[in-house]
Formats: sequence, structure tokens, C-alpha cells
Amino acid sequence: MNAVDVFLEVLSWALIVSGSVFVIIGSLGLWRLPDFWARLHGASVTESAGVILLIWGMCIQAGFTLITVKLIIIGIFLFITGPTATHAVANAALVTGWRPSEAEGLTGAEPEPLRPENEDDALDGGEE
Amino acid sequence: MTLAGLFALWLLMSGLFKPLLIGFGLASVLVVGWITSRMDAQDGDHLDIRLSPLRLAGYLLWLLAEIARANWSVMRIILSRRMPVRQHLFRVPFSQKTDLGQVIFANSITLTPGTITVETERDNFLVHALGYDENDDEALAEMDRRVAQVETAGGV
Amino acid sequence: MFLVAAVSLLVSMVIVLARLFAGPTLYDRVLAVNSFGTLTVLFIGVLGFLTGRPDFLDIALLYALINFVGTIAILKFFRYRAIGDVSASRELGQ
Amino acid sequence: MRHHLILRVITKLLAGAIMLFAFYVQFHGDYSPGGGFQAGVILAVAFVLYGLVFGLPAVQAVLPPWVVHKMMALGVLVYAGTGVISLFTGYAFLDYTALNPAHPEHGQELGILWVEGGVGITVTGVMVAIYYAFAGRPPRISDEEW
Repeated sequence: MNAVDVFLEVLSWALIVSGSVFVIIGSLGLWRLPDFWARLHGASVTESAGVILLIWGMCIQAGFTLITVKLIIIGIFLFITGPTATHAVANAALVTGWRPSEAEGLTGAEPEPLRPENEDDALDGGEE
Repeated sequence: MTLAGLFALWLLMSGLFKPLLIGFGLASVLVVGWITSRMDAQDGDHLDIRLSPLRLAGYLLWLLAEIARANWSVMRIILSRRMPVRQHLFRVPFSQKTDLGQVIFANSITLTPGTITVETERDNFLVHALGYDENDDEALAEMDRRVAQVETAGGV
Repeated sequence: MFLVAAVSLLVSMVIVLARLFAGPTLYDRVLAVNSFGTLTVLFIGVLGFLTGRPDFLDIALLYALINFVGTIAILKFFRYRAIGDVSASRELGQ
Repeated sequence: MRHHLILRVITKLLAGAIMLFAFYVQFHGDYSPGGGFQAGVILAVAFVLYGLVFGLPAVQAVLPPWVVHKMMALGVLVYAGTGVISLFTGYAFLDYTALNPAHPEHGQELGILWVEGGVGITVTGVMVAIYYAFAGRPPRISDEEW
């Protein structure tokens, strides 16, 4: 075992352990935070830091193999779909007319009403 | 272009270079290209990818640093006993020209914990922040500028 | 090392499941399901390393995919009580 | 396309890759977990995602229902046909050796390929058909109908 190997081993340890910590913090956030709009951000911690750190750690463990390629593909896929899914959930909540509770002294922006051109948008249905 | 990208993806996933499988790969890529072109023709919004790969890589590195910083602050909020949340819904203007650029910006906002793109409008995103402070507008404007730089001007 | 990751993923999954049962709103639950899916994908990856058979990764990718599409389908279903459109043709029903 | 900008762009971006992944699973059945069934589901998922975001009429224009019907039948035909070929050449049903009596292994490989192909086509057809059937239901059903 030469110095590079030791370094990589330590690095992947650090990545995986810190990734695990962030995964737990994210789900703790999902549990502890006061309301839905705040919880979104808890889930977001798992989806960003947790995924990135764990995938990188596993990549280093796997070395230059097909496994790394697949891990990177999974990573990229989660990197793209994670925020998209979070956005979709938040957007669905907003569209039903639910507004986040604002902190003291702040007024929230009111979304523009959906314009007619949006109404044949499939996800919004034309039936309304 | 897209087809070459798909074929590269196939080779990467497969990792086997037997003639039969490569032949299947080529056939699959052609079928996929045909179906996606049918989809494009159907909904009429073709996705044009006008990004500079080098600048995109640079941006992603910057984004990683940004994600790390944001995670740190959200972690502090979650782990502190009183959870000092300061929720706010506010507008963030964007300056990207292409749809893809705008989506990269919006997803970058969502990816950095603490801010989430809730709605996309004609010229703005509605962004929800967990621990809002007045510097956030500045930070998002900075991100907006960086994403806009990733786009290449005009042409294909 | 992977044991640490696996255990913390399992712990997180339990916490997320608690949120899934507690609700209180539909969107909390959808968020929890989505989060649970992400955790499962990571868990499958880690499990592959633990058992020395990392060819589970294709399954992890498949799970990530189904999770994403499923989340969108649930959201659409609960908004309209249907996943299609009114104008939908019903040729298949005949 | 402003309101669902993100979903639409991401769907466009991913649909091709998802379908390619489906074909990858289809043809690498011998080397990694997977095969016709999973591949069919993944391919169907690509169409379901497209249908969810762009609407049922759009996806039905890309993959018309009559094609889906034919796919369901064609898959079974390919599957059973592979078996029947071996019956006609004097072997047992689905005995792949019949496909290439000189090289049994080669024949088996070919046979599995055909059978998996048949399974993949049928599963895609059935999954998409189920989606079309559900999506074609009128929305907002009343509580009594549950």
C-alpha cells in the first residue's frame, strides 16, 4: 500500500462517513422542521450533500471500473431528477393555493395567476 | 450530435465491445433517435443545447462549493434547538436566453439547500428560502450571472 | 465503512417513514416518499459493495427512475383525480 | 410552456436516455440483472413520463394505441414462434438447440435473445396500454365510485 492508496482510502472514508451524516441530518430535518415548506429544505439536504458525498465515496472505492461509470450515471440522474421532483412537489402545493408562512416583517410574493396560454398545459389540465 | 452522445452513453454503460452488442447499440440509438424526433415533432418545443462544456464544468465546480456552504447553514438550522427559520417567498429574475439555461439556473437554486424554486414565470422564478437574509438576493444574482455565462451565444 | 453508511441510511429511512405516516398533509407524504426513494437508491448502491456484488447498480438506476416518474404521477393524480386529460381519447377502452 | 418549464425541459432531456437504458437492459440480460421484463417496463416508463408531462394526446400521437395493441400480440407471437420453430424441427417446445443444431450454445443464445425480445415487446405494450387505459378515464370521479 503506497501513499496514494492510503490517501484515497482515507478520502473515501471521509466522504462516505460525512455523506452518511448529511443523510441523517437531512431526514432529521424532514422530521423536525415545523411545516411543509421548511421540510422541503430538509429533504433537499439529503438530495444534494448526501447523494454527492456518498456517490463520490463509492466511486473512489470502486476505482476505474464499470461500477464507477454506473455510479456516476446514477449520480448525474439523481442530480437532475432530485431538484426536479422537489420543485414539482413544491409547485403542486403552491398551485393548490397554499402559501408558506412568512417570517416576521416579510411579505411573500404572490405568484402570477396562470394565464390562458398555460391552460392547455397537460399537467395543468384543460378542464378548469 | 445527440445520437453520438447517446451512443457514447451506450458504450459507457455496456463496457462490452462485442460486435453483436455494438450492433444492437447502434440499432437502439437509431430507434431512440427516431422516437425522440417524433416526440419533438409532436410537442413542437425542440430542446436546443447551447452550452459551452468547459464553462459548464467550471460552473459545476463553483456550484459544488456553493452547495457545501448552503448545506452548512441549513445543517446549523436543523440541528440548533430553536431552529431559527426565517421563511420567505420572493422573486428572482433570470437572464438566461435558452430554456435549458433557465432550467439549469432553477435546478441550481433548488439544489442548494435553503432555497427552492417553487414556480417558473415569464421573467422570474418564485423562490422559497428557509433562512432568508438580505444577502440571498445578491448570491442568487451572482448564480444567475454565472449560469448565463455558460450559455454560448447564438448558433447551434 | 459501508456498514456505517448502510446503518445510517437505514436510520434515515426509519425517520423518513415516520414523517410519511405522520403526514400531516399530502405533500409532506409525497416529499417523504420521494426522499425515501433517494435513500433506497443509495442503500442499494451501498448494499452492492457490502455483499461484494455491485451489479445491483442497474437496479438502483431503475429505482431512481421509477421513483421520479412515480412522484410526478402521484402529484398529477391528486391534483386532478386522474392521470390523463379530459380530452383523452378512449380507444383502448373499447 | 412557462408554467411547467422545468418538468418539460427535464423530460425532453431524459426521455432519450431512459429509452436507451431500456434497450441496454434488454440486450445485456445475460451479463447483468435484467432482461425483457425490466426492459419493457423501463421503455414504458419513458412513454408514461412523456405522457404525464405533455399530455395523453401527445403521447398517443407518438405511440398510437393501435400500435400498442399490435405490440402486445406481436411479442407473444415472437415468443411462441420461437418455441414453435423448435417444435417443427423435431425438438421440444422452446428447445433453443433447434435454432442452430450444429452449435447448441449459439442456438441457445439466439433463442434467449428472441424470447427476451418477445417478452420486452409484450411488456412494453401491456404497460403502455394500462397507462392509456387509466389516463383515459374521466377525471374527478365522485366519491361513490371508489
